[in-house]
Amino acid sequence: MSEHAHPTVKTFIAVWAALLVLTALTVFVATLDLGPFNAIVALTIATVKALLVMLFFMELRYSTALTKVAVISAVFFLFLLVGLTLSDYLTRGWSAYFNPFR
Amino acid sequence: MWSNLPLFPARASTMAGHVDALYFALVAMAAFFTFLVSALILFFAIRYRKERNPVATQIHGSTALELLWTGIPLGIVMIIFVWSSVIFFMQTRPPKGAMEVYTVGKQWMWKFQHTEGQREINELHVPAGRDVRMIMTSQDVIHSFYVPAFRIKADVLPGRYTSTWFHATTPGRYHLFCAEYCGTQHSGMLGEVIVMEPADYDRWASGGVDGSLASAGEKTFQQYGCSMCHRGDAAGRGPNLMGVFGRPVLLDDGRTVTADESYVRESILNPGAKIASGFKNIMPTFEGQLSEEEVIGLVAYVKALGNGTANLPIPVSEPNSGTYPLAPKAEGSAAKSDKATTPAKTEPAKPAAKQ
Amino acid sequence: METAIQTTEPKKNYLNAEYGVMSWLLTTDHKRIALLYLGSITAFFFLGGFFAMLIRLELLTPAGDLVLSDTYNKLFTMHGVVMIFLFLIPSVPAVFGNFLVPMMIGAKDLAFPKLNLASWYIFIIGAGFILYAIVTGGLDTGWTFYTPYSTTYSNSNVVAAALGVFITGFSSIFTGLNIMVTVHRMRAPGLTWRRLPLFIWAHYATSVIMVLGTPVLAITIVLVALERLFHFGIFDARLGGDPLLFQHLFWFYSHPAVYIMILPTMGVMSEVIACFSRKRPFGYDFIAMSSVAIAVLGFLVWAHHMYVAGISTYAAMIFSLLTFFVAIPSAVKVFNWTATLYKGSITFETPMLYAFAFIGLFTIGGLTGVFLGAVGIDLHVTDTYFVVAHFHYVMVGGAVTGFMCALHFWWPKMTGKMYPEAFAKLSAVLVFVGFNLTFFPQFLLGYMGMPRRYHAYPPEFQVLNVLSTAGASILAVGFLMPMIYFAWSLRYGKDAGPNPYNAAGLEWQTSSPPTTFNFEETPVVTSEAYNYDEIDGTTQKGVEVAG
Amino acid sequence: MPDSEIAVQHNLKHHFADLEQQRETSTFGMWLFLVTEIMFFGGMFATYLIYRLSYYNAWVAGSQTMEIQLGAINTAVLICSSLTMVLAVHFAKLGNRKLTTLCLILTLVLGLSFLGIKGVEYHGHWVHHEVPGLNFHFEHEGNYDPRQVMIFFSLYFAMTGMHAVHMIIGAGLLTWLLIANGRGRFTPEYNTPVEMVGLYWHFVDLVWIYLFPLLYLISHHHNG
Repeated sequence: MSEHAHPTVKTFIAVWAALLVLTALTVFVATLDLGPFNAIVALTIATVKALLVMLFFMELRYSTALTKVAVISAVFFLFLLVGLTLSDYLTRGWSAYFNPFR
Repeated sequence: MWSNLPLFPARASTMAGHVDALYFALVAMAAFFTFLVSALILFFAIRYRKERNPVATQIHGSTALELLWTGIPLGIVMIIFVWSSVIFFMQTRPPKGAMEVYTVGKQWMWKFQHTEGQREINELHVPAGRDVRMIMTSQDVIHSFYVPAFRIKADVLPGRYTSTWFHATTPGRYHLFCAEYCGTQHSGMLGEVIVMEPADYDRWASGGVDGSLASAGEKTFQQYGCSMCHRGDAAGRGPNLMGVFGRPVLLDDGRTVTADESYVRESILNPGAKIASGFKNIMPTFEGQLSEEEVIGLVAYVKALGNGTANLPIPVSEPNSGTYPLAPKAEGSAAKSDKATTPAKTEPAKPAAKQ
Repeated sequence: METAIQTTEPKKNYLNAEYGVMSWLLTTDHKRIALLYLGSITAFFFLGGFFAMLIRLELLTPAGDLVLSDTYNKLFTMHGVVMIFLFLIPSVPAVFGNFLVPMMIGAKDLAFPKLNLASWYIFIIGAGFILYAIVTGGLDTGWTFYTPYSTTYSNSNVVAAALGVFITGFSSIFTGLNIMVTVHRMRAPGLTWRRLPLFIWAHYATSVIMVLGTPVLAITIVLVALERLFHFGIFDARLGGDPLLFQHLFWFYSHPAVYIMILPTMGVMSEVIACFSRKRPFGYDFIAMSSVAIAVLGFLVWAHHMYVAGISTYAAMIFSLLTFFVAIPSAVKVFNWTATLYKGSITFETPMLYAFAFIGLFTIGGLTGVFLGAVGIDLHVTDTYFVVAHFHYVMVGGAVTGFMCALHFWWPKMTGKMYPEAFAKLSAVLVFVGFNLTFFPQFLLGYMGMPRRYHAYPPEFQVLNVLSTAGASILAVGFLMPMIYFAWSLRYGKDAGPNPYNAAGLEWQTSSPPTTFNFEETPVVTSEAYNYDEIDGTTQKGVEVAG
Repeated sequence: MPDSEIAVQHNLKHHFADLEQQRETSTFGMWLFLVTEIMFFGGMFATYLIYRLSYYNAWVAGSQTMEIQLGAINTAVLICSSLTMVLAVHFAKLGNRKLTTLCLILTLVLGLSFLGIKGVEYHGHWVHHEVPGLNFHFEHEGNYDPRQVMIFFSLYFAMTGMHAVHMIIGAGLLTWLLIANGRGRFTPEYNTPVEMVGLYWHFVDLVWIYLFPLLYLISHHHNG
């Protein structure tokens, strides 16, 4: 990769500045009461920050497709872990409302 | 009766037939495929052994065959899935109006409390021909309530209620096992389920008890001063418990829960977890102060308040029918029922079940 | 290639390249590390087997009369922990995967040789913690470490054992990582993905599970240890936590872990059956893809261990449905192996006998898995001997049989010596007979309702338990015999030559034992795997493509 | 650079064809390791999310005790350290030893400052009796069970503690890089270790990027 397109110091500084701005933004948004959107906004900002770090600082943008697939699959399996576990937690109370045999 | 058919468990509940039918179907399916594969292997091994077939024919594969032996098993397992899920639904849905037996598992014994007031250890008397629902919790680790003759099993967890049900068909004595490993005497955590003719059961249940489970709960209710706040009128600092059980309760954060056994239990031990709308979080926790048996008594009492078979000692409102709490009304009055029996102790004193 | 020239002077190979203990302990040669693993896991296999024998002896009589109940609980726990974490999980991947993956793909070594050595040391350190837990009072939580028993009520050495499991987990992660990277980056020129031996596909799929699953077990077991030390409350209902969450996280790894144990041996089967029927495996693409499918679907089914544990009805049904899907790729494999025999030219060397045994036993193990996936049946048979029988059919009938198969098949490659065929066949038959006698009665016991982990049991279960114990003693003889004849063969066995079975595959094209860097020069692959027609000179018969 | 030929000879492992194959292999291996790290922290994130759904009020109460300023400062510190780390990798690739050393030192200092600030926070929790298992005592006001707040703190300490352990390992790796760089081990041709440690360091940063909002911010308001 040493020969391919490579981010410059300028890119790094720009990404760094963006990360700091996003940090300030997320702290600011936390002072507002947006109801359930507080969590959504904060996690969206965190994901944008994470993407910036991965794509530029970790050079995922310039990496092979294989590496990208590896990262995506980790996130995918993490979602499986959370999602399928939640399928239990979120439906535990259902029996009280929906019971075809009652 | 156990020695009659030593390779097969007794069949003593309505569920057993359903489970066995599916089991035999699966045995047939498994036997078919096992014999198919074994027979093919044997046949090929003999027919195509090197002496007889010195030169192998290279075959790369066949998409048609692959689809066939992907599709057929897929179809079979989908049938099994539907069939077994229907049985599972029957197993996990207790019918309405089932009689209830409260169960506490602890290292290493089973304690049962009947709503009529009978208490027993490691022996469970139930009538044949009636639906019985077990409401179970554990005092320590995870146990599992398992009666092979009924083909039912349910883990008994600390900190919450789980339930299962059965409809025993044949009078007799059946094994009760703890099926979830629970420590030193796990294999000694045995019990016996004694299925009786309904008339015998009624005689047994009414013999030698001085008060139902709900009445024991009522005593606990008085003893811990619950009635100070949970009054039968609007003046109480806590919700009026008349007619609450089994109905939806509006919470202060806007959610709605059904007032089932688990909710009542949680509200006693962990009052702050779900506050009914319009009330403050001022109730102290009774975690560590009440035994599981006392909690069960209270749950049974609240349940009795819910279906009108018991009354709060203070003037009562008319039974609620909508979402609780309705606008409180105070009218009518009932005399404080002041039975002079001694409070029930936690350990069973009734020799109803012979050990 | 089958020139098999025997020179009188010993050729330089990986075994005699260097001498001395340090040359083994500091080696970065994947083949030597494989042998280090082989030695360690064999010791643990017999340790776990010793516990198993004591369990079977205790169960000979209904009363708990041989050992105390606490001792019994420790015995089955330690049997499970040792067999699963110290034998089955590293068995095929860390021994045969380590030895063969670089050779099969024409590489000089795994991608990270030092990491490979480190993984063995990590394994030994983790095993040390587990052994420490065993000698200082044992462990009695069951291998599943269920909370709150493990965190609050057990009086045994949970923290040391948990640490041991945590540490061995990293050895498994590093092995998987190494294999994955090696398969991606180190293949010989011309060795495309569809030319890879199925053994490699199976190990690749296994490695995916190791890399994605094991860390979740690691953090779960750390939380258990913290909970036990500090009463954190995360998994303790008394402190407001939920014990079921532990079970979710635990089985998220521990169900796929079953596939870590069985998938590599499926790879072994594809090699062995192809070799002894002199054929390319039937449906190569489908066998390869079914490995990957098992690895992925295996992550979606964990809560079928928890149907009765108090999870929601709906979740149980979702997991039941997904469980049935994972049955399909296993069935596809079995059918393809059977079809491979069709029109083959079959011989019956010991590895092939083990392969037949594997297919039969794994079929029964897999089909009884369908029983357990069916949630209506599972409510009756879970936590009984039915489950015990089922997973032993998969783990012993499948994974251990597959391990023995691999050991016989590649023993000549590893040591350059042949084992005595007659004894080997006898022991294979003993293993098969002993195994079925041990575990088939347990299916019946389970449906009758005998719960697992019982130290004493009602007398009506005795007849079947006696049968099972009798079978276990035959099984023990069947497993002890190879110890003797393999040791014997090291000194007295015939020289094997580079390719005693005329097998296809790059590993057979180098000398036995191989040289330190495996190949004199990097091989170039120009044809598909399993070119048995070329090897046997039967190309003229042509390729028949059905369907 | 007379060293570079020797460096190639010295650094190319026997089983690789060339340095490029070796470098790509290491990069992929490191990413796979980070995949395992994602799953490792993922177990705790899953636990956190499930309990937050169940014990929302307690989560709010726990979250409100967090010092958002310290958390925000620490986030900024880590982001700066990521910048210096990426610059260290950059300069190592250019073969600029002095600037590499400078950037590595800055990264190390920022990393240690993070740990210091985290220590201050931990001290605060200790003083306020918020350490589960050791001195936990939470004043109960509001609609929740104080035991559930303890679970919040248990997870807080488990997650930030595990993150801090990773930071300490990272600091150790940086020290090792500094020594190796001081000895001139890295050249434009061979700088894989700097790059690998860089990946690791950024990953630790990534974990914090999620920990900060999850633990400090999203439950800060009562009405969720």
